[in-house]
Amino acid sequence: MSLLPYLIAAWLFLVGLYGIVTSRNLVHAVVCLSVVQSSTYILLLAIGYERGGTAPIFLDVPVGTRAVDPVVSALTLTDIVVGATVSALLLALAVQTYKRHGTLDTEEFRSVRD
Amino acid sequence: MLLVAAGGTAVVLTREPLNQAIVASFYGLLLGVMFLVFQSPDVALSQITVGAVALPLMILLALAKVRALGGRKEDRE
Amino acid sequence: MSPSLRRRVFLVAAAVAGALLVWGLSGLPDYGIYRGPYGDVLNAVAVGERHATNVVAAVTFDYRGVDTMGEEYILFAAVIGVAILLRAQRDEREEAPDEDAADRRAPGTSNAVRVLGLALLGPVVLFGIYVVAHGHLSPGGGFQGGVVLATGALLVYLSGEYVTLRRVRPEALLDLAESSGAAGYVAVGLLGLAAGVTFLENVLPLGQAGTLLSSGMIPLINLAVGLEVAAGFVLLLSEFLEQTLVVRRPGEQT
Amino acid sequence: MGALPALPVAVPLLVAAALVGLAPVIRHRLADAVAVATAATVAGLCAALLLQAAGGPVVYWFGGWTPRQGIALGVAFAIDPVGAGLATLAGVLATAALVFSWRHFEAVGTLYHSLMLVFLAGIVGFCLSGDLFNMFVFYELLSVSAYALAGYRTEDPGSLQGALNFAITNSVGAFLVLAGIALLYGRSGALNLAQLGQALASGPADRLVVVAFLLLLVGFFVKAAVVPFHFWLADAYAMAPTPVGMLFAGVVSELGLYALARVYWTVFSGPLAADAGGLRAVLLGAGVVTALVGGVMCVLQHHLTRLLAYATVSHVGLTLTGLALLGPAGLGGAVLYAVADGLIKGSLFASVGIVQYHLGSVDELALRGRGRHLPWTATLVVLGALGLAGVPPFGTFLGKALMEEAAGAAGHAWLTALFVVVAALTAAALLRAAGRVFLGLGGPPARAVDAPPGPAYPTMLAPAALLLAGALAIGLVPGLAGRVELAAARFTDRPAYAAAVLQGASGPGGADAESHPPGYPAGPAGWATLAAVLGLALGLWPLLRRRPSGPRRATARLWAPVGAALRSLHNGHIGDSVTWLVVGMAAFGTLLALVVR
Repeated sequence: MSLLPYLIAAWLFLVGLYGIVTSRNLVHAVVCLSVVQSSTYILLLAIGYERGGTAPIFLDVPVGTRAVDPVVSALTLTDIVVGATVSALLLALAVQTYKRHGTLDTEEFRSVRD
Repeated sequence: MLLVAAGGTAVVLTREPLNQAIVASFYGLLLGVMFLVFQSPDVALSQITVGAVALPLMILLALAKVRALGGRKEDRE
Repeated sequence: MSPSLRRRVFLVAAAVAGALLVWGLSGLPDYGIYRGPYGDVLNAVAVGERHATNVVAAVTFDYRGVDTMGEEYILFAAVIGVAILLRAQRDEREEAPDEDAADRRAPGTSNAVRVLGLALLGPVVLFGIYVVAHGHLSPGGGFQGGVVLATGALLVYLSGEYVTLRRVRPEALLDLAESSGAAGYVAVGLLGLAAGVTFLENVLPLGQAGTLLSSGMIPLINLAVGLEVAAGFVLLLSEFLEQTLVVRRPGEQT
Repeated sequence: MGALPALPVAVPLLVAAALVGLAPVIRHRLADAVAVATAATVAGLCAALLLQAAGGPVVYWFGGWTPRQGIALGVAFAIDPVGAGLATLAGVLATAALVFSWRHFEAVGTLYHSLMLVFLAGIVGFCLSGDLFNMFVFYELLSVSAYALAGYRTEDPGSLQGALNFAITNSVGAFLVLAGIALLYGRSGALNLAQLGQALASGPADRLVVVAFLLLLVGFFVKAAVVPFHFWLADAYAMAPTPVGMLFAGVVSELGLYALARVYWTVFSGPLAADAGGLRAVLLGAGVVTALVGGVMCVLQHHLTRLLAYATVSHVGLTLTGLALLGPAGLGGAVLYAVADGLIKGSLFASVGIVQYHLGSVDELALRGRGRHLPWTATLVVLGALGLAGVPPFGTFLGKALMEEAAGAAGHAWLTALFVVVAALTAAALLRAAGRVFLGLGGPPARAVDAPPGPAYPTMLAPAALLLAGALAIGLVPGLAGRVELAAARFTDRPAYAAAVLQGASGPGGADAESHPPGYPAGPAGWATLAAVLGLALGLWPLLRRRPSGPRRATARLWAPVGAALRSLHNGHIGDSVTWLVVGMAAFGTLLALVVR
C-alpha cells in the first residue's frame, strides 16, 4: 500500500503513452495525452500527502494543525491549466488538420508528406 | 484508487472518440474525488471543472465540428 | 514502422522504461509521509505573514506568484494560438452570405431547456464570482471561479441564445477582458516595483485574516486571474462552437 | 541592482496583452513597430543583465521572499553570464525575426506579434530562472507559444502535421521533466536549484537520483532534439514560417542543452561526481550519434528549410559533445559555439525565407539557376555555410577551438575528426544547394513560377546580414574566450552558486580561468580550413560532373540503402516519434543505471 499511488501514476503514464502510440485517431491521441498528464497530478499530490493531515486551509482549524503540503497543490493547479490549454491547442490543430486532409487517421498522413 | 487506474486504462482503450469523451469526463470526476482524498480541495475543484466539464466539452465540440465537415463533404459529392 | 511493429517495439521499450520508473519511485518516502521542509514551513508561516487562510492560494499567488503569472500567460498564449489556428474558417464564414440569423440557432432546443438554462445562469454566475472572491479564504480562486463563469456562458448557448450572444459581438470585449486580466497580473506585479520593492511584492495592507478584504494583493491578483480565465475559456469554447454552428448550417438546409 | 531582472519577462508580457486588448484600435504597422521595439528592449535589458552578471551572480527573489535558514520560500531568478547570454541571443533573434516579418506575411491582426512576444518572454524566463518548477512553467510557456507558431501556416498540411508531432512529442517530454521534478521534490522538499543541490549533495547517488536525472535528461533531450528524440524536429522547423524558424533553430534547440547543463551543475554534480566518467561516455555517445545522423540527413535533403533543420540537429550534437566533457572548458566552448551557431542559423533561415518569398519555392532542384538575380542573398548563404563550417574568424570557430582543446585535455582528441566531418557534411549540403540555386550548376535552369521579382527587400536582407555580422563579431572580440571560460567555471561551481543564491554571498566565485593567448591557435584553424575545403569539394563535386562515373555510382549504390533506411525512419509519424522517445528513455535509463555506482 505504501507505494500504490506512485505505481498508479507510473501505470497511467505508460498506458497513456501506449494509447498515443497505437492511436489511429488524432482526437483519441489528444485524450490519451491528457491521461499521461493526469499521472503527473497523482504523483505530485501523492508526494505531498501526509497521513492524517488536513487540507492546508486554516479557516476553521487553527494554524499548526497537521496539514498536507500546499506547494504540491499549487504545482498541480498550474499543471492542470497547462494540460487544459495544451489539449485545447491540440484539438484546434486536429480540427484544422481534418479540414485539410479530410481524415484524423494518423496512418494516412504519411502519404501527404513531401 | 485502483478505480482511477482502471478509469485511465478505460479512457485509453475506448477507441471511439465520442464514447471516449464521455469516459474521459467520468475519469476526470474520479480524479477529482481522488484529490479530495488527498486533502487538496483546490485542486479537486479545478480538476472537476476542467477535467470533467471543460475538456470533454471541447472534445465534443471538436468532434461535432469534424462530423459537420464530413457531412458537408458528402453533401457536395 | 508498421502499426504492429511499432506496438511491439513500444511494449518492449515501455517494459524497460516502466521497470526503471518503478525502481526510481521506490526510492521515494512511503506514501503518506511528507518529509520536505518547504510545505511545512509555509503551512506554519503563511497565515501569519499573509493573512490568507487558504495557504494554497498564498503559495499560488504570492510565494510562487511568478509561476502563476507564467501559467496565466500559457492560457493566454493558447487562446491566441487557437484563434490563429482556426482563423481560416472564420474567413469562410464571412465569405458566406449573411443569411437570416435564425438559422444559426443551435438546433433542437426545446423551450424547457431554454428556460432552465437561463434560470441556472444567475446562480452559476453568482457562484463563479463567489469562488473568485473567496480564493484566499477557502478552496477556489480565480482559476476555478473563472472556469465556472465560463460554463455560465455555455449555458447561454445551450439555451439557444447563442445568436443573441453573437449579435452583440462580444469578441472584442472578451479579448479586452482577457488581455486586461493578463496585463492586470503583470501590473499588480509592477506595483511592487513602483513602490520600490521587488516584482510581485505585497504593498497593500494585509487586513484581518479570514475576512474578504484581507491578504493584501492576493484578492486583486485573483480577480485578474478570474477575469482572464473566464474570458479565455469562453473564447476557447466559442472558437470551437462558432465553427460547429457555421458548418452545420448547410447540413440543416438540405 | 534594482528592478532590472524582472523586466525582460514582465515587459514583453505586458505589451503582448496590450496588443491583443487594443487590437481594434491598433494599425498593423504600429503593431509591427511596437513588437520590434519591445523585442529590442528585451535584448537590451538582457545585455545589461549580462554585463551585470559578469561581475558576479545576480539573484532576484520575487515578492521579496528571501530564503530563511537556507530554505527558499519563493521563486528566484539566479542570473549568470551563460543564462543571460542565451537570453540576449533570444532577444536579438526575436528582434531580427520581427523585422523580417514586416514584409514576410500578412499577420492576423496583432495576434502574431503578441504570440511572438510571449514566446520570447518564455525563453528569457527559462534562461534566467533559478527554480526548477519555475523553469518548467516557462518551458511550457515557450512551448505552447511555439506549437501555435509552428502551425501558423494553416493552409499548409505539412505545417499542421509538423506542429502536431511537435506538440505531442514535446508535451510528453515536458511531463517527463515534471515527473523528474516531483521525484526530486519528494526526496528533498525543495524546488530551488541551489537548495536541491545542497539537499542531494549529502546523499548518495541512489536509484531515485538516477531516475530523476534520467527523466530530466530525456525531457530536455526531447526539446534539444538529440537522437533518438529528434523525429519531430524537421517537420516542425521546416514548416514553420521563416521568422519563427529563425528563433527555433537559433535558440530553442540549445535551450534543452542549457537546461541539462544547468540542472547537472546545480543539482546533480554532487551525488553524481563519482560517476562522471561513465556519464561523460554516455553523453559523448549521444552527441556523436546526433551529430552524425543530423549531418547525413542534412546532405540527403533537397528541401532547403528541412536541410537547415537537420543541420540544427547535427550542431546540437556538436554542442552536446562539448558539454559532455563535463568540464568548464568544454562548456565554455559549447556556449560560444551555440551562440555563434544560433546567430548563423537565424541568418540562414532568413536567407532561405528570402528565396522562398521571391522564388516561390524552397526545393533546391526546382530552383536551379533561378536565384541569379539575388546576389546579396547568395553571398549571405555562402558566408553562412562557411560560418557553419567554423571557418575563422566566425565565432563558431572560436567555440570549436575551445571544445577541441578541452577534448584533447580530457583524452578525447579524436573529437576533432568528428568536428571536421560534421562541419564538412553540413557545409557541403548548403554549398551544393547554393551552387544549384544561385549559380545554376548541375543542369538546366528550372522553369520560373509566379513570384514577386526584383531585388530582396532591405527589411529582409538586413536582419540576415546583421545576424551574420554578430556571429563574426563574436569571433573577433578580444579576450572573449577567456571571459567565457571564466563564466563557465562559475557555472560549474555548485557550492559558489548555492552560496550566492541562498546566502546572498557574491564573491568572485569560481576558479580563475587560465589566460588565453591572443590570436588564433594554428592547429584548430588548419582543421577548420580543411573542413571548409572538404565541404566545398563534397558539395560541388556532384554538381560539376555531367554523368555519374564508375566510383560515384558504386558509392551511390552503397549509400542508397542507408539513405533510404534513414529517410523511412524519419517519416514524421506521431506514434513513431513517441515510440522512439520511449525506446530512447529505456536505452538511456539502462545505460545510466549501469554507469552510476
